[in-house]
Amino acid sequence: MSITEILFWFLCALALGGALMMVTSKNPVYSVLWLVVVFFAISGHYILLNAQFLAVVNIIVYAGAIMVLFLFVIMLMNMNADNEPQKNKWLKIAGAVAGGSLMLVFVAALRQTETLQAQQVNMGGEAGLIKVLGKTLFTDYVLPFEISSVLFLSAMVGAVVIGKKGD
Amino acid sequence: MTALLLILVPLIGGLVTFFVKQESQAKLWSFVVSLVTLAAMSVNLLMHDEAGRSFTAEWLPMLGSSFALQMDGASTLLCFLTSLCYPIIFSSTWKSSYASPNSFYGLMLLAQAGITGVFLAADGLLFYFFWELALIPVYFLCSKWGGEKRIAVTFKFFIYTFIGSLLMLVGLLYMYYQTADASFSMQSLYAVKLTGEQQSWLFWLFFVAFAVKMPVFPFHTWQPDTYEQSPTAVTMVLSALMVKMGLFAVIRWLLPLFPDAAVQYDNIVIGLSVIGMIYASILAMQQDDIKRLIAYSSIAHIGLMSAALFVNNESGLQGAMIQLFSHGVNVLGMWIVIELIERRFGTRKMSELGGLAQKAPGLTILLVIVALANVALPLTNAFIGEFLMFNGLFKFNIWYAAVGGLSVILSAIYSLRMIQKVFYGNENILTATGADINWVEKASLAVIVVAIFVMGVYPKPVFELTTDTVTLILGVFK
Amino acid sequence: MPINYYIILAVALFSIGVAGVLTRRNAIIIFMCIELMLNAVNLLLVAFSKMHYANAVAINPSAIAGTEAQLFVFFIMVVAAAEVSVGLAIIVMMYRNIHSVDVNFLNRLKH
Amino acid sequence: MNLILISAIWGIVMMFSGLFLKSKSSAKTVALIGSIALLIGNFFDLSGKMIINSNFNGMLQYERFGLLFLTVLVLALIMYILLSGKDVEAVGNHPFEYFALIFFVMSGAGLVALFNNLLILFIGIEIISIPLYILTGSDKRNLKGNEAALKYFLMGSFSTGIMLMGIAFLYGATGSFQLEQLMLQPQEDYKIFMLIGIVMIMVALAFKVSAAPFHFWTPDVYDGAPTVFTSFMATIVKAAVFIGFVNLFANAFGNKTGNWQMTVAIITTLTLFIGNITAVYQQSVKRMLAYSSIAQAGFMMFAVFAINDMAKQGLLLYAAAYCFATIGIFAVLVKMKDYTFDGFNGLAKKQPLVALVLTVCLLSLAGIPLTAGFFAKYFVLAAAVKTGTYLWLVIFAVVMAAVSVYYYFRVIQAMYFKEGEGQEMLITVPFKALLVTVAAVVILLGVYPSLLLNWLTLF
Amino acid sequence: MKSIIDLVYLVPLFPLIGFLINGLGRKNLSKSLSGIIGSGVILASFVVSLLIFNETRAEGFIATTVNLFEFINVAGLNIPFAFQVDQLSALFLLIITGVGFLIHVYSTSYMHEEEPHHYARYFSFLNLFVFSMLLLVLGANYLIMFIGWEGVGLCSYLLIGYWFKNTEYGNAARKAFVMNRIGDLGFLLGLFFIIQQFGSLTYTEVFSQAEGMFKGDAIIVVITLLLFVGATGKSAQIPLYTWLPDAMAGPTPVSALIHAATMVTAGIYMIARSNILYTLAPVSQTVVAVVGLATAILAATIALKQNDIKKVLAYSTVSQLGYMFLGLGVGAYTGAVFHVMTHAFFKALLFLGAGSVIHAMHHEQDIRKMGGLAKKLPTTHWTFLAGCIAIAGIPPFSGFFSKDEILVHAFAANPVYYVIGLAGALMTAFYMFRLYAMTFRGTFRGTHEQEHHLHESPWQMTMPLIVLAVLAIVAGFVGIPELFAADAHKLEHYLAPVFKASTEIAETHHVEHSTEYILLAVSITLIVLSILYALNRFSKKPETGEAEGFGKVLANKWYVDELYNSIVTKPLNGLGAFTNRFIEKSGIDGIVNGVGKSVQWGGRQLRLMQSGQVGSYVLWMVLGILILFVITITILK
Repeated sequence: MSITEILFWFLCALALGGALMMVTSKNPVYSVLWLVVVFFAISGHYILLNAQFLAVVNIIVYAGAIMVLFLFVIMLMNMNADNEPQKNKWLKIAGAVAGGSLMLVFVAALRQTETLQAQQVNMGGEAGLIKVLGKTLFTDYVLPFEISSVLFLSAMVGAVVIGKKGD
Repeated sequence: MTALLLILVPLIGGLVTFFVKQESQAKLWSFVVSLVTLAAMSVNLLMHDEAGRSFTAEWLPMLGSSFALQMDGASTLLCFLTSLCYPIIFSSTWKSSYASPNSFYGLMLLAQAGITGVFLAADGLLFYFFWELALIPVYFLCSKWGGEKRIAVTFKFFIYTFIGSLLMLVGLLYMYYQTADASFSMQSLYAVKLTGEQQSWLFWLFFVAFAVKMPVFPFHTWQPDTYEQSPTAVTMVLSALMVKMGLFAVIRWLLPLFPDAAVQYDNIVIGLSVIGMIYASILAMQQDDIKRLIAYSSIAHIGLMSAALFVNNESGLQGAMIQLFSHGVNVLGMWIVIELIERRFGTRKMSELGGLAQKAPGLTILLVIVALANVALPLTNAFIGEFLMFNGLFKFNIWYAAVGGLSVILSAIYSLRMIQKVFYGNENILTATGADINWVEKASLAVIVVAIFVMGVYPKPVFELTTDTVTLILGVFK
Repeated sequence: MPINYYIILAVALFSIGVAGVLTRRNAIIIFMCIELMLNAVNLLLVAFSKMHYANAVAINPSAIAGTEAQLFVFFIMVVAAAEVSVGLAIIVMMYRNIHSVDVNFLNRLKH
Repeated sequence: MNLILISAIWGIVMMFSGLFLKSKSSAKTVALIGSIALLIGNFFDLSGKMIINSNFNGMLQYERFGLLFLTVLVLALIMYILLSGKDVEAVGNHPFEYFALIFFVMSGAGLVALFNNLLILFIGIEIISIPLYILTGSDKRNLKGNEAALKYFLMGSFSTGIMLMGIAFLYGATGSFQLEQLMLQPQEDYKIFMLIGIVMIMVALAFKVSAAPFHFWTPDVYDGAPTVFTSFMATIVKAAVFIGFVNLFANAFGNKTGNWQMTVAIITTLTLFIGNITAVYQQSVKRMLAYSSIAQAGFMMFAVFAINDMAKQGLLLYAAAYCFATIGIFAVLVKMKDYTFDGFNGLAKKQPLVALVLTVCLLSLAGIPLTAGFFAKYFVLAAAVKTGTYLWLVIFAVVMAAVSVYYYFRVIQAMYFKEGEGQEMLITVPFKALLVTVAAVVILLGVYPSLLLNWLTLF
Repeated sequence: MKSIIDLVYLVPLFPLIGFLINGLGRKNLSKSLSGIIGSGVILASFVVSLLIFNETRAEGFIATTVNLFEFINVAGLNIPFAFQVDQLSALFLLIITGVGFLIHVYSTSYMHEEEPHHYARYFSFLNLFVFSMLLLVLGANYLIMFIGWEGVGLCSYLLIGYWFKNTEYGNAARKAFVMNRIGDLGFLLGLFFIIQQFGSLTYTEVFSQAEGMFKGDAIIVVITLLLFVGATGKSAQIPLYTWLPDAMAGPTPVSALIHAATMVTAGIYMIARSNILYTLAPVSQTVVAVVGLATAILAATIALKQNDIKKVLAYSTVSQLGYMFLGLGVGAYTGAVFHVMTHAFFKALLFLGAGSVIHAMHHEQDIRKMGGLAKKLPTTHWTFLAGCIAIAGIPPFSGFFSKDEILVHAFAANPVYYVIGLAGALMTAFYMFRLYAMTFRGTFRGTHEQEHHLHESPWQMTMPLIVLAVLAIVAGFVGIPELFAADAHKLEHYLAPVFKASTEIAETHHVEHSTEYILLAVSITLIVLSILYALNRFSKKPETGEAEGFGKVLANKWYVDELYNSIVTKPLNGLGAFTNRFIEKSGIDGIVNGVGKSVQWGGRQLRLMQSGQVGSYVLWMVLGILILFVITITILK
């Protein structure tokens, strides 16, 4: 078992475990921290897949910005474990079952193609390098790039309109 | 050109009426409009103006649908009936006044436009269009000016017929995609060759729509309530004209489009119709409200017609043709009488009436004549039709004729029962107050009486008129 | 690595996210679960991009493939960021009004 | 392209004009100018004269159909601003921002109508959704509004997740986001990816157009949101998403009809059933319209179901008919205090003209001939019949249409036949004039739909 | 050449005009005027009929058809509006217009108490009746006959219900019409069979084709039986006879005209007209004979115990009609027609006499309250007596010849017929003279003030009585059996062309003259005896109380009305009520409304899915996704 494989399995375990902890832990703050762990694990995967740029962005944007935002909000509402009363048990179970069966269906659908077992993922290649990405981003993908500014604008306006105190 | 006029005059006239606020003027105006329509129709008939009986204009080329109107024998007859009935309706209900008369008369005329359109349309989509258009004004008329249960009752009627017509629309669409030149025109729809299996379900899609409109047992339950609740002027339109839409649709669309299915299912249809005749007659004997009585008797008569349409022999078809007209005239006469009674005595309950013959002999005589026409006494118009239809039914199957014949007896029973309860016997407090009918009402009833006898004694012209339709239908069955 | 592993992993994360949305009632946590779902998608996209890259080089060693997937991931992150800002704003507004972020209290509108 | 640019730019213009123009009432005017600018821009789009005449390496494709569809949307928008602009200003303290968001939504609609790449579809949908979350919650004091906003947001982003998963699988199948690439048959092993992808993206879009069983947000959100914005969401936005829906399935999966048609058929059936049946028992007209919009979506799903020119024409007509009628009804509804059916009692006596226009609009929604609604339904059903399969679906649909008559006519009955003195509302003369225009358009399209459809073949 | 025959349409035309004038102008016409018009038109058509009759008496006269206009010409079925003039129709024309005229004259004075417009209405109805009766006998095809057939039914309805204020009379009128309708349905079906078989309704064509067919052909049996059903309705035979006695609700002249002289003989005419068909269907002939005989006996028994002067006459009518059918049944077509003629005379006479009595007694009809009127009303008395003798069948009065002819033929066909027939004849004689005795003999049993006002009727009433009495006496001599004088039977000779075909086909059982003598002797003696018994029994101590024992059954007409009521009327109403309540309201309409209700219910239930909980919403969505996956991937892959 090569080093990459070990790494791979470790990251998988980390991601799944973190995700589960995030979902289950009572205290929102813990959930946030667990989610951060998951993001790190995923970034690890990116690196394994030789997509360094995304790995970095993932850390910065998600773990860095978004999660901090979450933390701020939670702190601001100073929520802690106990102020989430128990949800209706049946709905909980139903939810868990539904999620599980979704998983099952996916797996069942996917595992019927044996050939995919053989389908390898190339760990190398420079598709993920910033140089390549940058080039395509500003040539082929210039329209979405520009248009996403509109998205941000609207988000910004929205945040202001909604969040502005007073009125 | 006449074809177009028959629709345009009432349509435009009706729209104008909405702006004639003053009651008497609204009445006068709408009456004039209906007279103009009648004039146009009569001129065409007298001139034998064949050319004027069809009209075609571009409408929706992309849908392969054009604004095509065409009068064959049956539709000419029915257009004439429509244009004849409207002036009579207006004149006979002259005395009764309605809230916001302008919209009432406007809607009446719009309904006329719609009905005439149904009789004229020679294009599948256009036909469906008018089919619904005739319905909408009537819906508003009934729900606004009707009796106290009007809203619910009319609504039931509307949805009932609407479902039917939508099913027909699906069938029509399917037919459209079967046509060679992707067109809704009658000719290309006729030309479609369908497999037996296709025909059999398309047949039912169409038949339900028409059966609800006619109405054929067991699709009839909306009818007595609606007739009872809606203002009599509207009831006249409903039972004298709209009912014919269903029958006419069978003649022009159902039979020519699906001859094989029509033959395949003739026993079901005729069976239902014959059951309906007896069933409705028996119910008619139970009614106390005259309107309901007439409603059921009308179901019985329609049953005979719808049966006769499917017997697939000339006698039956011709009988049905002439009866289309006769039934319209007779039932109209019935409603007029009821309208007059109700306006005078404020009730339609036979149990509350009685002895009118002393107060209103004129009314009595006219009613007796109409009622006798209703029971198809010889030398009245209905006799010709019923004789031929029963003969056709007999040719088709002796037993249907025998069973259906019972309705002849039953009709005598309930009609005479009505005459006696309403007109004979001694007058009571309520009826002692009444007065006989004035000359306007007499005149409008006189027209009907004349029509009854003229057609009853000399039906030849009608036969000549409708021969082409009959031969067409018999042709497709060959 | 076989592509299957990645697919399973991504799907697993996605399903956990869904289960989280279904089981939790704290709006913020639900929102985080949704973020988790998005990340699962990102992972899947990257994996696929490498897969197609592998297919491409198998035919032509000097081929460049799978870039667009990674760019897509980039855009997903962008959108996610925008959504978060708006979403948190809404949640805060909610909190200001009813001093709770419990979605079970959202039942004025029903039937 | 012009339209996308102009709307984006005009959004910013609106924001800044908010700074300089103090009077709230000027917002409507500015917006009106903008919308007219959009119309002009779109006209040039149609005639092929664009500011930036490029499809950005196949990111966009300028189909007549899409462009014409946008024309309809813009016209609807103009009508919307004319009728309800004042009420938008009345909602909160940020009229300019509201209009700005509306314009951003329009640019999103432009993207969705013209996309040729899943990325654009995704971004377009997001640009449409995010402003809507905000508009829903724009009335901040109103708890219902907040609730609606949060529900909408949570479920919306959830569906985004679903859609992305779908896109990812589609990419896995074909290795590209370009529609023409998706058109190609994927290699054998990847077929399954394709299937999963189609289903998931279908689900996500079904959510956006509020098709059952993904419609649950619709009644609550439409009910909770300020009525003006409900009107906007229910009409223009829904239509915009639909054009995206149809484009995607026409240009990406059109050749794979059959294995996803069944799924669409199921969704359509459910939508028609739930939408119509549930609407029957509603007491509030606003909520009834929410359910009716679900039902109408069910009919528009026919366009997705039967991907052919008939379907596209049908969708175009449907969008026009549905938008105009609904905008008209909402415009009146906003002015009313009491949203229950009884609130409409005796309106015909108080406001005969308004009642008449409402009647025309309702008849159109019910699909009665002589109104645009009839031809709209006619076209989509015809498209479905044309496919020659699933006739039971069409028959089911018409039966449901008959059911819809039930709840639409309840309003008409209340206005005309029920006793009661219609409630007070301030109706200005220009407003009346506009209402009449709406009615006129509805009837005109109902008598002569070619007016609109001929544009598909013009130029 | 233009013969009077071509003007035959005048005969029905005059009454029609009279009807229109009297009907439309009833408000403005004075009584006398409308009376004159009413009777005048009939007189006019009587004159025309006479001329026509003359034509037909010419040697070798062949039946001519007068086409008026095309009535129905559809589906290869051509029914012109045409009249056929031959001996049979000519004879009936005479009877109808002749007797009709007398009765019109009679009515002018009988109805003088009526208000002018009712008076005019009465005459218009009377004219209308004559009109339709003439159509019936003149028609050249079964359809025209049917028109008249239903027309007379209508008129009897109108005239029975003439005093419309009285609900009882109204019911009687309805009963008459409905019962006729039942018969008419049979008739109509018969017509359809004829159309199917012969493709035409015109007599000449039908009969000429029929002659080609072999005897006892099933189709002909069916046709004749169905036609006979019609006849039972119109001519009051079992089972449809019950309307006729009730029909006495109408004014007495109406009873005389319609329910004695003319309308009820329509059935006889019809069968006589289609004699060839019946001759070809022995089965039907037997049925006709048996039914006729049964009716004759039944009615006679009932008549024994009736106390209403008109009821007695009504039942005697029924019974006499029975005889006519017996005659037809045994192939004595001439005899039947002969009896129709004589019966028309004496029965009209009797009714008018009764009318005169009633008139004198101020509308008292119960014979138990009469008696000893002989000296008060001499003319009425003598004429009435003549009528009684005639109907009883005492030579040389007319009734004797006609009845005897029928009975002899009956004997020839089957002696049993003769015996039963004779029994009936005896009863007839008995109840007629019971009636006579209780009315005119003995002492007056009415109130004093009635007695005070007793007076003979004016000439308008007595004149017809006298004329009819004379006819009743002498009419018999047109049909003297060759027993007495070789081919003195003018009538038979006259009618021979009409019945030529059937006389050829039918095998004639000849009766020895000796037997005939015996039969005559027996019958006459018996009849005379019963008359004498009746006379002295009822002149001395007339029965004034209610009948009891078996007599009660007879007095209540064998309870037939009650029977019909319980097996037909009641069940029909019950069925109607049931249908209305359960099938219509709860059944069909219930289903229709049920659909609507279930939709609303569904709406109420589906609303609950919209629980307001985000959690459940998302759950539904996920479930949706799962299901769609399963379907798409497993089923459609």
